Amino acid sequence: MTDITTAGLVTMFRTIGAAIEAEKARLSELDGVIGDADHGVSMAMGFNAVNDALARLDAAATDPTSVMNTAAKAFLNAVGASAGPLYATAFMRAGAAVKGRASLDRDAVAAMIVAMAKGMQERGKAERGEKTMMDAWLPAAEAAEAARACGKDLTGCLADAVAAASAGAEATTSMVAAKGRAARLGDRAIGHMDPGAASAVIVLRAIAEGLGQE
Amino acid sequence: MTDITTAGLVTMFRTIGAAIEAEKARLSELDGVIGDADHGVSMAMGFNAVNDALARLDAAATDPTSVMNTAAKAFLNAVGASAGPLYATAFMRAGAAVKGRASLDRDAVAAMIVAMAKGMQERGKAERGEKTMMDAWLPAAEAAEAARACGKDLTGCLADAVAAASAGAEATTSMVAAKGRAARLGDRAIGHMDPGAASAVIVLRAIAEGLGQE
Amino acid sequence: MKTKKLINDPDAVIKEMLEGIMAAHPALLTQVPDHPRAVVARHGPRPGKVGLVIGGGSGHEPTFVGFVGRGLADACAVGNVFASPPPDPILECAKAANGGAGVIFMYGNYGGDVMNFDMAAELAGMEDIRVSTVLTTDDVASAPPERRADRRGVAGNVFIFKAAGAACDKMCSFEDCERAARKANDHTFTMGVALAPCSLPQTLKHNFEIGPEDMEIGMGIHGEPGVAREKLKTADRVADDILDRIFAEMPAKRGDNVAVLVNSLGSTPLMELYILHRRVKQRLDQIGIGIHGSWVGSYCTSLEMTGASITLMLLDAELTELLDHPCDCAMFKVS
Amino acid sequence: MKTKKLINDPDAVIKEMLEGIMAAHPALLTQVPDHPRAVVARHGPRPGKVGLVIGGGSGHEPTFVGFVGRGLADACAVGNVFASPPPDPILECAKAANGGAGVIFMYGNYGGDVMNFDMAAELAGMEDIRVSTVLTTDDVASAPPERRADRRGVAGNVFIFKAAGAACDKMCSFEDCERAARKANDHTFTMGVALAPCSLPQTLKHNFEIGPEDMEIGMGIHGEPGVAREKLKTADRVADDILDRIFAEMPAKRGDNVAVLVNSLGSTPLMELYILHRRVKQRLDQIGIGIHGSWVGSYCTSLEMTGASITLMLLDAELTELLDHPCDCAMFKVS
Ligand SMILES: Nc1ncnc2c1ncn2[C@@H]1O[C@H](COP(=O)(O)OP(=O)(O)O)[C@@H](O)[C@H]1O
Ligand SMILES: Nc1ncnc2c1ncn2[C@@H]1O[C@H](COP(=O)(O)OP(=O)(O)O)[C@@H](O)[C@H]1O
Ligand SMILES: [Mg+2]
Ligand SMILES: [Mg+2]
Ligand SMILES: [Mg+2]
Ligand SMILES: [Mg+2]
Repeated sequence: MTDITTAGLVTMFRTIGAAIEAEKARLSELDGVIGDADHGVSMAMGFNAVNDALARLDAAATDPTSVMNTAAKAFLNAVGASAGPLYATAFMRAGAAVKGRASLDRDAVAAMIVAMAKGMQERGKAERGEKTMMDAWLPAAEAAEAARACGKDLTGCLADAVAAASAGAEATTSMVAAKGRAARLGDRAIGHMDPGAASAVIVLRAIAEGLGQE
Repeated sequence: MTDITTAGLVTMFRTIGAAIEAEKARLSELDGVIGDADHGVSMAMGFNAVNDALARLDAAATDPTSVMNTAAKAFLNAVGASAGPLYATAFMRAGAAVKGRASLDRDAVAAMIVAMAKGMQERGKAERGEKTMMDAWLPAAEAAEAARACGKDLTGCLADAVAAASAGAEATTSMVAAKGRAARLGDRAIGHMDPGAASAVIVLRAIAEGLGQE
Repeated sequence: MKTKKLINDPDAVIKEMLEGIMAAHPALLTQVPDHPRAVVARHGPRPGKVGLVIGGGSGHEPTFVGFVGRGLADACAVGNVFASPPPDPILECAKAANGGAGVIFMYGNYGGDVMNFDMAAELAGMEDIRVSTVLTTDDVASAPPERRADRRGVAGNVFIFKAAGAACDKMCSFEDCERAARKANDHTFTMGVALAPCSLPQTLKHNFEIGPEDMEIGMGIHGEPGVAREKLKTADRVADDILDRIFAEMPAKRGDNVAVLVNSLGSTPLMELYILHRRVKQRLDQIGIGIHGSWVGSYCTSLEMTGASITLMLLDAELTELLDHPCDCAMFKVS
Repeated sequence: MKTKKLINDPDAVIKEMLEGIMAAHPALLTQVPDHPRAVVARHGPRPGKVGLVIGGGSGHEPTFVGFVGRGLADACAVGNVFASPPPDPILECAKAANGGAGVIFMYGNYGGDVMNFDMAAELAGMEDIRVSTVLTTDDVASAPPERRADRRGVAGNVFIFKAAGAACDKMCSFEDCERAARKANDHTFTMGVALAPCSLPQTLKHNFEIGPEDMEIGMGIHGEPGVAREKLKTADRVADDILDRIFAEMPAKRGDNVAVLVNSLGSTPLMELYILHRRVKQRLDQIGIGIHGSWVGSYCTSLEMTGASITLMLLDAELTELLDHPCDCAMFKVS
């Protein structure tokens, strides 16, 4: 697989947008059970705004960092909510992690994933086990880094990240929430998957798919 | 059949109250189609108030006129709406029609029915064919008077009144309304029986039944 | 399936609502002793002032009882849900509102209300209280312009009562108050649409049925059928349909000003009302008519009915002054 | 089955609502140029005055945007339906509200809002605007008393914002405004019940399911599950359940006074709210607590949700004066 260009990142965001759009209703329904029923709406609004902004960008003339920064700003201002600051921070950190590069190899992409999870955690202050999107993003980042360390290629790294994210998302079903709206539900949150963790899996799967298209 | 005493009138109102209570839902539903869905509620409230007031009355110590006046006041203040003034006026005129009598024979009862219809019409200014309770009450009064004139007994007079009222009520189904809420519906009122005409039949049938119990 | 309401005894809703209103607004309102259905403004009636008595069925709150207060109505006769009050409380209101200069009865044009208020007017006459009646007939959907007098009174009531109450508060003569009241009614035009029904406390059943994609144009504020059933349209299209009807008969010319009321029938939230108001402004701009003031919210409801109405009052100098005149009611204030 | 709304493009509801609000209240409100989600009071911000910036998700109207005006909030950042506004409009609000004496951010305690407002506070700091944050936490159902700081902000917002805005309007020092804001929050207690759900413009689906005979105790104003599902009770029983919770932790003694808010979540009509208020008065009378003032109506809604909440603010001399201080907002006035 050749290195990821800025054009490749634009494709990646388009792939994420399509994937979220397709799962929008399911995500809002998950949020309806333990939250306020808008997570699918928020995520779709966010990635639509990202793709509109990137469409106005001359991909050839920009570097990966500014693609990620453009995405961050667009997502944040379109969404607000909880997802807005979390994903915007993730995108900004991803951009910073690859600053100066014209294209991204396996290590750079893995570094981006790690930076995204780290940025989200700093923004939201959530630990693993608190029934949030971190329960998908943190294991995904660890898996990507581990796969890189033991020499797997980009496709392999992303595959491991997706697998870890889905396992993490599944695990939120049995958790009591300690962050977000569901945190006030106590035991009533048990038995329902966290919508943000569910959308994280969709996003990571689309990243793998979108970058795979290179 | 012996003459109707004040106690007999009290029984009559109790019979009417029970009959209306039983048909309350149906009357409100009829009103829901071409009016404001409360006719059954109004009529039930009215006759409950009448029976409460009559229960506080010493029947033995009062004459038919004051029974009817008590009923009129109680019905009017409990109901308001359209039914209130119409039935209150009817009861007052009925009381006036038998002023001075201690008990009521066939002629007196027929005179009461005629006075009731007349009072309602003066209050509501509705003609026959305008899709109101008058389409039941006017034919009923005529039938009672006609039956009396050709020598039928009280039971026969009331039976004819009830028959004429039901025929009149049925006829309202095909009418366009010229009075009441339904008057603004134009052709949309066609095909639906007028709730006030429907309740008039219930009232007259209960009168016949209630006085029959003497 | 029964509807859900936060009530106690369905037959006691009016009594308990009025107790709650008195508890919430003791400085403004009081009930006539032994006549709880006659609600009077503490600071309204004054010697020499023409009294304004309004009233009608309950379930339209803040109409009617919410408009009792200095500068607006002196008293209100409260009926059962969607039912005219009987003559008794109306008479008590007339007595309480009469400062010797007579009283004006103002209420929506419904047969039941006319019969009860007319009976009360007769009784008031026997007590030497001068009474004149002005019916509100602002619902353009309920009869053609040439039969304006047959129309129902709906949400426009608040503007019409407000103007009349201001004339009374300014101590105008009986004739002037009556003229101002009629003029206010003649200048006011309302039309509404309903999307979903309400239910009466006693029945807990929907008072009409409507398809999942339909709306009723010109629905009355008691759920009486309107002029037509149509598929639900966008807010702009609904506003246009209403405004086309109103513009067709409102004698306004470029440079005139109107007061705007975008009213919820109960369940339609402010977000949707303001989206409607946005279109009202666009349409008025197009024909060069200005907005003197806008009221957006729940002013004349049908319990929890879903839907909205738009009212325009065509203003001149006199009506503008009357509308801007201060009033202090429990549920409506202008300062 | 889809719900029915009077809207145009579901993705444009906030934009169009704000256009309608500006068209209806041009003398009171304006939008920051190029930042329509930043709504500013025309007569609010003044040199030397501490600025009050509020904000949150839309769908709660008149909360939050309706409380912008002289004497209350100087500016409001408007989010999507049930979603915190992003930092951008919040920063614009801070700039517009800052008269050199700094600004206070006040909003309901929700994770999303905290993240966005904190990001905006950082940005404001970079522009040398002093910012302090006071979260509202009046929902007694959302956490036990010992975790008061974890509670949600709900309908009590209007009292809390009102007190803080009055302190700012009286040109109090930054420290005094902040102290008054925290004190107002500490003295305010709210709990609500929901009977039927609402639906988002983008989904037109009910945001939660509830049985035909059930109610949800302590439901959040975004339809977040509350503390328990129970069979629907009478209005008096519901009021008692709420008041028992509030009385258990409100440090009031005989002779104290409270401000009362009986709030509709959207579809519950005034008739039912006043029946609830009737019970509130009875219960307060029983324990010898007086009512300084009552507000009954739609103050903090969840679109068209069916249900109601009761708020008590325990008053002292300072809070009473702040609550009575005049304010002139598009959707809330005290004079
Ligand atoms: N502090 C936090 N850290 C990480 N994720 C969070 C945090 N708070 C909430 N979330 C995530 O956000 C999701 C909800 O997002 P969304 O519905 O868009 O926002 P909101 O709750 O404001 O409506 C939750 O399912 C959870 O995964
Ligand atoms: N002017 C009138 N004369 C006679 N009957 C009338 C008149 N107006 C209405 N009605 C009768 O009253 C009935 C409605 O009564 P009700 O529902 O109690 O009053 P409201 O229409 O005020 O709700 C109608 O069905 C009709 O039969
Ligand atoms: Mg959500
Ligand atoms: Mg009726
Ligand atoms: Mg009625
Ligand atoms: Mg949200």
